Amino acid sequence: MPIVPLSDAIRELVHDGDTVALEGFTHLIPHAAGHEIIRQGRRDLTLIRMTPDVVYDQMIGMGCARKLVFSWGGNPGVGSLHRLRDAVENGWPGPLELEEHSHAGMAAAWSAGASNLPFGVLRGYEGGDLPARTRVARITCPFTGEELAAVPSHRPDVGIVHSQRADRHGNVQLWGILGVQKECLLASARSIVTVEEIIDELTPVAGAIVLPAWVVGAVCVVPRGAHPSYAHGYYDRDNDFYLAWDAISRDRDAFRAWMDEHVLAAVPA
Amino acid sequence: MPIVPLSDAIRELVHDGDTVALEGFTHLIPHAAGHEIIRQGRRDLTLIRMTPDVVYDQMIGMGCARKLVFSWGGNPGVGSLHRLRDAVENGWPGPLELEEHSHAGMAAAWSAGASNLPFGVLRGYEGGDLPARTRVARITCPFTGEELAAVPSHRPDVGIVHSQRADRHGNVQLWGILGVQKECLLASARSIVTVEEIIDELTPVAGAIVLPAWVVGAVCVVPRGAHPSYAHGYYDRDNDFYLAWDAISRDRDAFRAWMDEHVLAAVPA
Amino acid sequence: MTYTADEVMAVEAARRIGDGAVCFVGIGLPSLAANLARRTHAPNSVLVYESGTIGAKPYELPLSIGDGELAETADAVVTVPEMFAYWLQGGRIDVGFLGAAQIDRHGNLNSTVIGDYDRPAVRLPGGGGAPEIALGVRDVFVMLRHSRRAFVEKLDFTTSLGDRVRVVVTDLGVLEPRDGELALTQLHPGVDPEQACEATGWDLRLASDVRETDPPSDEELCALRSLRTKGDA
Amino acid sequence: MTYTADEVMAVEAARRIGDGAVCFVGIGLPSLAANLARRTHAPNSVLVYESGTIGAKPYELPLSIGDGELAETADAVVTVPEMFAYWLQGGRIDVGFLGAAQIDRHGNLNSTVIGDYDRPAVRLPGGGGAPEIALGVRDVFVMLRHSRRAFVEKLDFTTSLGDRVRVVVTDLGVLEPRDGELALTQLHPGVDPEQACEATGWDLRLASDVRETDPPSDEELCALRSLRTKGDA
Repeated sequence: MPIVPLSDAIRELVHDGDTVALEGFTHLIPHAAGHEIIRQGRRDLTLIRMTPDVVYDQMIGMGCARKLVFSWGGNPGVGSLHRLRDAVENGWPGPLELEEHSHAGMAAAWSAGASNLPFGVLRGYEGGDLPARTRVARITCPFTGEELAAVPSHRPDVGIVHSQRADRHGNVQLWGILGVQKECLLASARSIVTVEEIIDELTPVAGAIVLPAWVVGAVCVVPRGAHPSYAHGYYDRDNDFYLAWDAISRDRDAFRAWMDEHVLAAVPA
Repeated sequence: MPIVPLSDAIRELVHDGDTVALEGFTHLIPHAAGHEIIRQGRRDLTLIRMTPDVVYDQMIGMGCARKLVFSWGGNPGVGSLHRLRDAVENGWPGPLELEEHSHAGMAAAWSAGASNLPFGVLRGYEGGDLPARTRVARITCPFTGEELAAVPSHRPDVGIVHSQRADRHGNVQLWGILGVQKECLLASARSIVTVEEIIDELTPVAGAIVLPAWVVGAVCVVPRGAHPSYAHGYYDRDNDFYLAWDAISRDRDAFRAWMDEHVLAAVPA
Repeated sequence: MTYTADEVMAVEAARRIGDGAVCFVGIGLPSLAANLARRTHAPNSVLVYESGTIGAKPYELPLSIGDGELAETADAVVTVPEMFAYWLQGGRIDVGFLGAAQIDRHGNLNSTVIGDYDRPAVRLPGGGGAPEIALGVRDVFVMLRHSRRAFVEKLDFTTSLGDRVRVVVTDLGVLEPRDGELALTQLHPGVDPEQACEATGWDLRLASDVRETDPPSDEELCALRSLRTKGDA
Repeated sequence: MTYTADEVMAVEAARRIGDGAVCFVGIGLPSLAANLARRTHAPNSVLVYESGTIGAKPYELPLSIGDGELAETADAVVTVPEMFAYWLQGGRIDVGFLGAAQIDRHGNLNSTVIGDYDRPAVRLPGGGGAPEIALGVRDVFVMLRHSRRAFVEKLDFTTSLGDRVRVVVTDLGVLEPRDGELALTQLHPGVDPEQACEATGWDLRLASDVRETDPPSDEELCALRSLRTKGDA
């Protein structure tokens, strides 16, 4: 798939009922793609992400999600995600099933997914109440007899990430905090990468990774597509927005009004 | 351990009977460190490396090794390792036990070792005669019932790698073909890094990884310490030497004479 | 100089970080404490953030664990899977900081739910890195404001285990394991033991050698305040 | 133009690489064939070397799989564990090239030992990437000079399985699976069927539609020779 408008990519690649991951660890969170999914009214999605934050709060509050697979669902440095809480605590706008992991478990599940393995192995999920509430199994080392944890790998239908730039062939370059973006993209059956810009040729950048075009589904040019998250080298994290979101999202009506004005009425990228 | 002479590092950290890995995938092979191990007359080593090449041929021919754990033991682009063959085929200068894996198995064993896991999981070792000749087990996915291979992780006593440079604190920087050097170092109880040079401060290099000083054992300054292998950005691979090694190493006497002149009589770094 | 309860928490936690210690830090008070240690007595301590930055040296406190400055000033940036597999699980971290909504007398922590898991009164963010930090680092430091709501007889949910909790720094004092449970070992200046007991939901034992925390020095407070130019939840 | 047996092997293998194919290549003839394809009809084919270089575009043929030029011209360089886990095992490779010391009629390969494993007559380098390449790519291409020593009734050791072997290009012709075993489907110019049968250690079947290989064109030979300025074992 060549370089296409975001609205086309979401329309073609994201379907009702899909398992979808919009990944990002604070950095490069694909907000614009999440907004387009909301605009197109997708329903019954299973959302995967280690650190669901504002964009998942928005998708949940707008009724896109049936289930959330995650390890830490908060507004980083601020507090709660009120739409996520409202869904879990009060079933508004609908019930939200949770599959909850630790970061280490999610990271192992992403690596295993990218590796085409059905499970990942880690030292974890020992004691406490989490193991009884999630999908985890014990596995025995055939050489030492040690017991370890196994988590099912993530294999989403669609993986969506944001990155700094791509070349005209669709080779994607990404740097700064790398998170699990490569794993998310490689573990997914289909993928979308939104980028700040397209350039003629990718030049080397220290700390950068490149995802070749032939493992990338659609590439969509969406300047500031990560805002209020940030794109290292392009713009800073809008910390004020994350702080402001706390008040906007506490109230259902204020939330809907904000979404109407800033997302639903916005022009698709 | 601060920045020390190579001879001190080998004396203190490498003992007879140890399991030792001098890793490198064609690039950055720690030849100088291998030569110092030969000079110091270490015996009964278990050597681990994916691609044992000339320096392991030399160590085996000089009687340092009791066992070799490997996946491809040849002279890349040239042919056989004659000292390795002589040891396996004729027991000269002593018998050499083999534990043979595939590259995928070795890579998984290194990742697992660096991750402090007792085993690695992969799709492999299915059919053929290798599984019966090596350490591998079948493991069942607790979620899907699929059967996969498990390999015991590598946890050497000493891991030795070469890199381009370090700063005065011992932070190590390495770029170009990365191989399994990070995994080797992190999987090992003790470690030695030989470097081309020490600089005041590491500056960013595209594609480079940094191993912080606190996970590195000894750092030793050994310019051209990878020769006849190469150090990306410093000097090229001495392909002529690899071709020449074929003739030198075919004959036991020619081999000994070459080692006497070029290794045993050489001044330690 | 006068100081706040949060400041004495940060200062007291910072003091316990040895020079050269490798610290796995989260955002907020732990990040404040670890950065303070690095600016004062422990210049060689190493800050590792779970976002993948190793040896970060932020000039200002980050609001989030993935702020750009952490990557820019780090010795190395690794992927999140590598961070958890090679670095945390690899056993390379000396000190891990944890916060929580609830703690019990054994140092077990709850950061998952208040109330029943399936019908929670409050859905908290969840464990994040805590379950494996709690088992994978040498020493766990907990930072938590003292209240009966937080220091409870029984957790609503056990997110992480207390086996490696070495110290709990609160805004009233310090708790450390003694004879199998957390006991009060320090009181911050101006706090009396009754206040700490009153703010604890279990029958808090006092160590035989309870001492008063040294008040934050001017040097510590200046270093701390120079860090706090950005938000720190 | 005249040409050598190795050249016709390289040219014939190259022709079978579709444009855009992602090829996992080793050193020697496979590297030659894949680079030739990229220089002629398949400019968008992607060369992946197991040393971790993805999309390498060497100007000269590398002597070893880890030559510096591979990293310098690659779209991406990844670690070896990532290469085998995320890329090969990830199922992202279309074509994998393999060589060997021995092949049987089912395309099973031996690159481990000649003779008994414990007391080998010849200790070969070993499987390297072959066992998982043989099972992890879509199509396996084998390149092997034709001789009774190499094309054997029974392997001394089975290093990799033949399940995905789609074609065997030799210096005499081409073998492809037909009705459960490798049959001769092409003969290079000037080779007669008896020569191929004579050089095969099993009773080689001839496909009903055996055809003659198109001779290497001048364009193919020029492109090939311009690549061969460095050694290529």
